[in-house]
Amino acid sequence: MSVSLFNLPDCLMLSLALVLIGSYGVFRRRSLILVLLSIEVMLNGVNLSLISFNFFRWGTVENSHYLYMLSIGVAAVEAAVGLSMVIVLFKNYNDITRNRISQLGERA
Amino acid sequence: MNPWLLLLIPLLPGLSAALLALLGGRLPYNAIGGLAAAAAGGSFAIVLSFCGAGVFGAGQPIDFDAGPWIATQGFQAGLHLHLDSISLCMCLLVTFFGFLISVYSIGYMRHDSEQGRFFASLNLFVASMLTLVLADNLVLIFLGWEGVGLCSYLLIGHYWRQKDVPLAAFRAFFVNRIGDVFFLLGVFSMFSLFGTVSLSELAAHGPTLASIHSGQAALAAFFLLGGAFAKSAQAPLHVWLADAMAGPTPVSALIHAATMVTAGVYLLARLDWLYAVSPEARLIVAICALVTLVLGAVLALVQTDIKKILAYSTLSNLALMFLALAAGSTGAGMLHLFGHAFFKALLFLAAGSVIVAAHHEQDVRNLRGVLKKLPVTNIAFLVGCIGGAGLIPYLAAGFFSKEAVLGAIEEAEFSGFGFTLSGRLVHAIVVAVETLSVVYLFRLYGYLRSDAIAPEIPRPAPGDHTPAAHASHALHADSNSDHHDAGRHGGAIKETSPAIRLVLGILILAAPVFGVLSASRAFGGKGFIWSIITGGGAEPEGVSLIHALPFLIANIALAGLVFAAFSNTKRREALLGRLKGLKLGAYGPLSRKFYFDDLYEAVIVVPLKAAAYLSRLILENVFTGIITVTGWLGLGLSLGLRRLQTGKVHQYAVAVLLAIFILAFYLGGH
Amino acid sequence: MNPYLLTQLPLVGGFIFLLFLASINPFRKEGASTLIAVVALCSTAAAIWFFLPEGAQYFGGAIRVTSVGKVIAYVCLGLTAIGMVLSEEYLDKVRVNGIDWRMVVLALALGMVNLCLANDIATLFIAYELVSIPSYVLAGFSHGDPRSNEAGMKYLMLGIFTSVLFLLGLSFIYGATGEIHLVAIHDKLARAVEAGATGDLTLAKIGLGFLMGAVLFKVAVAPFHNWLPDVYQGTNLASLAIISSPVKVAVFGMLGMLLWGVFEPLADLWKPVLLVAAAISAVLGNLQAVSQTNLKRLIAYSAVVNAGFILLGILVNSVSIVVFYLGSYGIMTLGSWAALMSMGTNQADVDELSDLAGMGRTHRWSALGLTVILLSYAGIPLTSGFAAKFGVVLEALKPDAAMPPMTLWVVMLSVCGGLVSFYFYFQIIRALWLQSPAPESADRRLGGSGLRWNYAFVLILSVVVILSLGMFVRLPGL
Amino acid sequence: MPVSPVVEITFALSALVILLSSLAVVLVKNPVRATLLLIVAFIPTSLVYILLQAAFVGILQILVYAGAIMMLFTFVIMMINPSPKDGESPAGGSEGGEGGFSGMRGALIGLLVVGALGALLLPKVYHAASQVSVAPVTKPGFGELSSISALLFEDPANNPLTVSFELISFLILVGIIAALNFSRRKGAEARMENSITTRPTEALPILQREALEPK
Repeated sequence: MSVSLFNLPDCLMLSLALVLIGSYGVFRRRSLILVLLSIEVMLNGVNLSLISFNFFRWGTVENSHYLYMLSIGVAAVEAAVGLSMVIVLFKNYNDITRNRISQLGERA
Repeated sequence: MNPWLLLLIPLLPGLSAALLALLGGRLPYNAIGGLAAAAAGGSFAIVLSFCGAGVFGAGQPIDFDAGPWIATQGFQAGLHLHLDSISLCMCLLVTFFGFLISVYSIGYMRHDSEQGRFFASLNLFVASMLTLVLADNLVLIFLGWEGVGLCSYLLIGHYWRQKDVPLAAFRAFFVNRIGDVFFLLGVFSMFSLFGTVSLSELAAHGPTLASIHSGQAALAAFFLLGGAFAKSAQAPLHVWLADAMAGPTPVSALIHAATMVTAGVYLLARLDWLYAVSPEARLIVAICALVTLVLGAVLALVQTDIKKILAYSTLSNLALMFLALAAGSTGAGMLHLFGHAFFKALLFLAAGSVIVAAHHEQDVRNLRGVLKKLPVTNIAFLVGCIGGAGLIPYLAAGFFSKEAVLGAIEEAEFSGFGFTLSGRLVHAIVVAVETLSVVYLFRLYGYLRSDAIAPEIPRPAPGDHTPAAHASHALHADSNSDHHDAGRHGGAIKETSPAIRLVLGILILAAPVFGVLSASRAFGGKGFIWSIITGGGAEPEGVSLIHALPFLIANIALAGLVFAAFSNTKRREALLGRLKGLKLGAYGPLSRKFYFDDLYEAVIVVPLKAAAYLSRLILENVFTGIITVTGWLGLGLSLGLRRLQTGKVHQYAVAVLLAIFILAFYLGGH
Repeated sequence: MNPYLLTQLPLVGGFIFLLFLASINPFRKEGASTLIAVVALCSTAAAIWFFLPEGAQYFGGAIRVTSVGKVIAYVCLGLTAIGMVLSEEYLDKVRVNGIDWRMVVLALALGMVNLCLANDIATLFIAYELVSIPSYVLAGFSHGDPRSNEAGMKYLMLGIFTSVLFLLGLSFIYGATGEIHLVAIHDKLARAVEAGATGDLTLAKIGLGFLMGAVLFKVAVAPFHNWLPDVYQGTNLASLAIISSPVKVAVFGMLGMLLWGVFEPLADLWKPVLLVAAAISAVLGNLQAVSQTNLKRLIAYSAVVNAGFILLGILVNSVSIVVFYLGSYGIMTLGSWAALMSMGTNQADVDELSDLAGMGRTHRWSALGLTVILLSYAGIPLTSGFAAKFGVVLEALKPDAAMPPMTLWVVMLSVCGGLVSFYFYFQIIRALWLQSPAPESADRRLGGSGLRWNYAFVLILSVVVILSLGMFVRLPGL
Repeated sequence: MPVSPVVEITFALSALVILLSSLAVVLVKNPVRATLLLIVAFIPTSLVYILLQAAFVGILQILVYAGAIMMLFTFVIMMINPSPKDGESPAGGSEGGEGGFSGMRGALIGLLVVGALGALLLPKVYHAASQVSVAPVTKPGFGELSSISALLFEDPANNPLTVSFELISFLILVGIIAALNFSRRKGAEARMENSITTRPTEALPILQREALEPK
């Protein structure tokens, strides 16, 4: 088999790399909007893996394609809810860094 | 009859008990007592309705099986109620006295501050006792057994604010627990031997099996005996009954005279086939009962507390029942159980009336002549004394039953362990002791009818709970008087509540009725109750009126003599002076209750206390240390682990991601 | 009409009705909307009962009715209805818009029902999200309260973070099997295990790892539980009643059905995972709770401990035990929230352990109910908590249960953890009955000592259920 | 079936752009820029989708994802933070003085975790995927609109997607209700005056301090 780039393992690597990059963003970003944005990066990677699985292995029915539609629908709702919460935080405190949501917890 | 009604018999007082326990504080007094009496009365009515169902005698028993209660693969114990002739009689007894005494208590407890608790316990007692009586298997009996023990404890401890009362209650409870352990062991060994705990199955298959494994059967019989002895206060385990008199008097009448203490007798009567095949057990029963008989009668002679005299008399009479059982005559034992219930309840209730009238004074020396002011109580006391002493046939509830017991003993032979106790010897001892019963009862009656009214009857001020009042009572030797609510009455001695008089009247009439019904053929009676109990079994020959006449006349004469001696101050002083010269009462074994308490003190209490002290030492210094350190460690660990919850969302995200990826890695690696 | 849509109709109809109700202005809506919501939930349960025969499949296999799914759906709907009753006055008190709140809960209930009956990946995913996203919304519903803001945001962040991983897991499983119907996935996996197809199997296992991790996060089992106390602490009690009880039941039901219905061929793999998670839950949950003084956090840790037990129940594949445990746990949790709600005043909820001091005198019946519930949490005999835990332990220790080797130790750990938990449950009971209230809080409570009907109803219901389940139900194996 | 080099090169370039711009999303300080970079990452992603014979999905990616969802983000960022100044802005970047994962140490820890996880899992996935990797076999018309529309709209009474779409409609309704609820200012203000559900305790020192300070 010739060395080929466009195949299942490579696509999966790309999608997992996106997941990891996104999670790095989740760890690091202080702004909650940017955390949400990082999660979109992860979701993008997951969607990529869905579509590539469908194409490379099970190319008879487009199952992943509608899973993709559902997933971006969910992503939209999550973004809407998350962003509206961010707006509430901003209205209440004029601050949307993650400090704002790190107050509860054990102060033993 | 509808078998479901059987369930209602114990359920009615049980529900009432629950109701009273929950709402006792809120209800008006008459409602509390009324509810309790109504529940017991309702139960009585149901039991009466069963009388016409042909259960009596050799009739068909009625069974009610409410399904399994405890069921495992090998072990079955159902909620199975069984009504046969004996249990119907017992039910009649329990509900009749339960009802009467509930009514009586309405009068007696009028000024108590904790009536709700009292009547709840009383009803619970009736329910438990009925469960015990009706149960078809030993496990259900044990439930009732524990229930009556608990209620006994609660009721003895009713006046828990007084100094010695909690101790007395605890003592009763403790001794009963010892008995319960034996009882349980008995149940276990019965199950291991026969593979069932159902009384009816046991009665059907038991005798043959028991005769094969006679050794094991004897062991089971011994264990059950331990339980029965504790509950019925027989010789080595009798110490609690006298102390139990610390409870209110109606309780003493119901629990510690008429019903609960007879549970042991009842148990042995239900298992008479078991004792029929183990003569050793019967021998032990006979010896212990004999000891108790003598002990009770002798101690009753020297007591000065009115209730304790009656308590020791109860001891003695219970021993009589056990002797009859040991002699193999269940009928005689049960007959005396009923007869005893009638006269002893009467005596106790009359004594209660005296005590209330005398503002909770219990020392007979201070109660001189009280009865002269109390006409109804006077008659009641007299009828009770005659019944207890078995003086006049037909009138006395106890005459024919004692006669039957004596007849049974005379014919019997007690042997075992290579040792034989002749029935005639026992008979002779019993007859001698029975004359003592004449003496102590009429000594008591003599005191109460004495010519001079004692000036010492205290009349404390209303609401008296001062230490001074306690001190004045403590002067009288171990008086566990009911003076908790003393002094509310005030004024002179007179008949108190109409409820009390009503109940006394009913019982005065009931005693001769029972006397006539129990009359044996030899006296021209029909042996009615005997035939009911035994299902038409042969009546013992018994002495005829002609043969008994000399004895009777002698006893009546003795009673007259004793009464005459004690009712006249001069004669009494002279007699007591002479007796004091013998130094019997002051220092001898009598005042120490034959050293039983001391023995228990030395054998059980002191080692237990030492062990407790030792464990406390060890616990406090070693285990507590370990526990404390562990607690600190735990708290420290907890505080440390709680720091994991930093509250920082990105750290949580890292933790979650790590966990999920490691999980995926682990799963993918296989 | 498709009978399955008939079962969705009450919830959808209720939702729309509430939407209309919201626009009618001069109208006192609190009671009416509660009634509508409760009726919708109950009629959904009835519709499931009447119209969905067992084993039926709808929508080309997207929905498959199983007995387990139905039972869990009933439990969820019932608990939601009770939670709805509970919210009746409280939402007004914390100034939350009740109609909005109830619409969200109805949507959540729709998600729960579908989660229980879903049979393909797409439906499963959407139903899972329809359970999750409303939960985030509920957690943050009191948007004027800083704690609620934080709870909602935290829950949302971590929740969508893991639901992305959930989808990743689904994608891997789809990639490995090519099927979207769960039953077909099960068959494919079984064949793959038999044939020893390594590549596909590895992909499926990795997918299972992501999937399980995400679900375990959602049910807050120990290494994934760190969000739970914070979210509990910040959420208002009415929302918490929904989040902590029916949602948890639904997700646990899904976990059990997924593991045994779909990934059963890989049982040897995930069994130890559950076991380890149960062990860590027992240790960590109990130990972290011991020194806790905040009531909601305390109950959150106890939820972690209980989750560990439920995992053991799932592990032994005893449907009856798991359903029993879930039901009794759900009603216990609702009861404890009811007690806390009834003890709060118009100014503040009870929050710290010290706030409960002396409640045995001022709020006797709530305190009594709470005591029974706590005894059940602690696993005192005669309560359903005991029966459930005992049942799980018995099942797990059965010789023929085919459990992983370390089971005995984990069970012992859990039981020892139960002993530790006595400490903090009895701390609460002690505060209720044996401590006297602080003087400044005494007058704070003078106002609200009457027990409102809805709290009383839920408390009585939960106590009755706890005691009757504890005394009269005979589980197989007990 | 050998893959044509055009496809390969397109894929490689797209992957590179996706990775770089995604990395930039999580690294740049300016939030508006991060959002735009994400849109930049979406365009080559849709290109990859087209390579994967998922043209409709690719179009959706641009239309819905980049066009609608990202607009949402941009809109919110603009609304919250009209004049971004690095480091100080409330919507700001990745630096900060707060403990945990901030500053250099945070970057290191984050990299370590992500790197370790990648190192653990990626080879495994790669290995497994290459074991099952075969040349793609697709049905004629795969991914075309007609085929997908048949999948989506055929036989609605029996279509597996009916329930999913019912549920997602409710999901969106929930999103709307949530947004509506959170936007009710009245409630929010009323609640800020005397925090009701829970009393502020020492667990919230920052909040207490800020509540006292006038903004």
